Amino acid sequence: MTEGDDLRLVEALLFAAGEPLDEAQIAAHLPEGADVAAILAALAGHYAGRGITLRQVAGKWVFRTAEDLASRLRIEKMTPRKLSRAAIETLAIVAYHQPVTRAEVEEIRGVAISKGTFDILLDADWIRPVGRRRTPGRPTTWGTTERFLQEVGLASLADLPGVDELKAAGLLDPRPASVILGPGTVGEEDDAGDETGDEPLGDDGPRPTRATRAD
Amino acid sequence: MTEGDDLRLVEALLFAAGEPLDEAQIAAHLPEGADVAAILAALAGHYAGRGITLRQVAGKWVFRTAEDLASRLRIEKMTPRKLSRAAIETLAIVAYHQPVTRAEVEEIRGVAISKGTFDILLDADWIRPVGRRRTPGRPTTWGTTERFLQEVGLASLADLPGVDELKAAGLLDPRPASVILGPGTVGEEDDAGDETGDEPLGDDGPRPTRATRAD
Amino acid sequence: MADEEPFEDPAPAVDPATPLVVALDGYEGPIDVLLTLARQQKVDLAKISILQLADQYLAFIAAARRLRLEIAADYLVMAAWLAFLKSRLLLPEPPADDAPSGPEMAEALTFQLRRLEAMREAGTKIMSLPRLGQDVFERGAPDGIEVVRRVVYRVTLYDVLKAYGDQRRRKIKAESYHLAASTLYSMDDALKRLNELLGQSIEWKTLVSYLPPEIGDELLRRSAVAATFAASLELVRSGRIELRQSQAFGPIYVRRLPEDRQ
Repeated sequence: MTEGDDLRLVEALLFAAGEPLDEAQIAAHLPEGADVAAILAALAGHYAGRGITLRQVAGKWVFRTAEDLASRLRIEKMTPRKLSRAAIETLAIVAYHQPVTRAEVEEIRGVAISKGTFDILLDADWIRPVGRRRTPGRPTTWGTTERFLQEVGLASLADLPGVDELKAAGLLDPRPASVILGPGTVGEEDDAGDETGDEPLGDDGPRPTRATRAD
Repeated sequence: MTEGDDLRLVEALLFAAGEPLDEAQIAAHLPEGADVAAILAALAGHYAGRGITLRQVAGKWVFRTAEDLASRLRIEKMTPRKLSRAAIETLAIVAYHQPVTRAEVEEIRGVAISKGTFDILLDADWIRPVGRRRTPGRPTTWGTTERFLQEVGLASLADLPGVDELKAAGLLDPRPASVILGPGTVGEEDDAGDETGDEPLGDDGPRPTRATRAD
Repeated sequence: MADEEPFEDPAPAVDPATPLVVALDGYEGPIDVLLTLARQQKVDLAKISILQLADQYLAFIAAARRLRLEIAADYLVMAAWLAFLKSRLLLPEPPADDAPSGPEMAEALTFQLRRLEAMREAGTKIMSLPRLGQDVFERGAPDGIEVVRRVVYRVTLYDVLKAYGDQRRRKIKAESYHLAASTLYSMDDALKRLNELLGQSIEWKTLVSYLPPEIGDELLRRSAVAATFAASLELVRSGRIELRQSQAFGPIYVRRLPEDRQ
């Protein structure tokens, strides 16, 4: 088997699978010792600038149509999923602050979250419970799903728009502002994680890579 | 819009389409006067010899994975299954009494062995014919295979626990072995082969070491 | 596409010229109101005048109250907090050890506003990412990967040993289990003996005298007494004999009924 054959196989595999495949799944079809990363890189290179591109979403590989063709591909006008302002804000807070509790989301928004808001995001399979905070009451913590990354086409949470800047600005901290800025707290209680750490939910699959966590 | 863009669009269109598209459907996405046939030909040429090919099916165009890769796109999933009691008992009797004829196994079990039971053990490559009994009808005698030893994690048949050990482990009736198996069975009547001796099958390799014989 | 997302509808506009236009309905809580008011200052949120903001908010709430609008509690809590903050900022007094100073409170509020603003912008950015099924498309009709399921049988040494043991045990039971012969004196024996002996006499005799004489074993003897007594009752029931006992635990006498009374 030549290397070209392996490339063809990976191409066919990703094409036939339809859904994103991780490197282990791809490697399972290749001869022992095949350089999966190199093959994927070569394949991605081959499709660069074409109508189809090989992309990494949520850590997995998948073929997608090129973004710039969006307007010409749209056949009938799609009705985009209408999210309320509250839902979008909540989604953003969960995405950037995960793992985050519901109370922390409310703290950031400064208003109670209506039940429907969380339900919509859960229903869309964009957020999911990821564990429990090790604090009194052991509140559930929330994070985004693989589905979310797939739908917005992000390779990982680290690719959320502007995440690095926000983190550098210290704006990714879900604790109450008074606690964060209160006397003697700034930069001192950063390692409160011992008491307020999170425990993952049972075997809920691998947790998404945390983009940021500032506690 | 360049011709290359049209090619990319057709590529993305055929990729995302849920069914084969005819040239009219494709043309509907292209600027007036675009040479659909030429674009399709160029695209087909581009995919020639790759893992994906552009093909014409019943006059419509569709991407398909290359046919020669079909067998490698298959995923084999192993479903482990436990043996039936009849099969395990048969296997155990063959292991302990080998070389043993099918009639003898039935005699020991006190019940006829279905063909399926033997076939499963043969298919799993756990038992094999090892010779023929020098009795009327010259019935085939059976023994266990290397594969069987690997499956149960034994280095050799000699490592198969003896009757005494089974008794100690509570796997046999607590009465003395002599009562269970009749006097002088364990390791004593091994050489009764003078009258009912076995002849090995052709060049079927060395006969397995007998661990115990209790008949 | 961003322009299709409803979140792009801005929060209710507060006209800088007439800042007291009250419309609480569209706001997502007091912080949202504050953020909207802060935007009017048209400076970086980090440099916002908290004092000015507090005034604007308090005026906003006061106007709402004048109009007898129903105001949710959290808006009022915020108003109270801002009034307190304002007093702290205007009349600096040494705070108690654990109480935050006015500037610290102001900083906390600024942080909260900046954080919410950041999240709001992040939400906008997320929603304007090319979306799967709207802007970017997945494979429409994947050929699919054939999944071949193969049954593999597994067996462990324990399975084999246990099966062998079970099998042997069953066979042993089938071959050798039989009821041990009873060594006790049975009622059948007693019936037979009584019938034979009573046939010869119609005199009253003790029941004990009908016991078999050769019994030495205590257990056997007791079984003979019980069986003979039971047999005597059976014979009374069938009208063959009669029994007599004059006192409790006294000897039991037995005799055959005369033929005419049977």
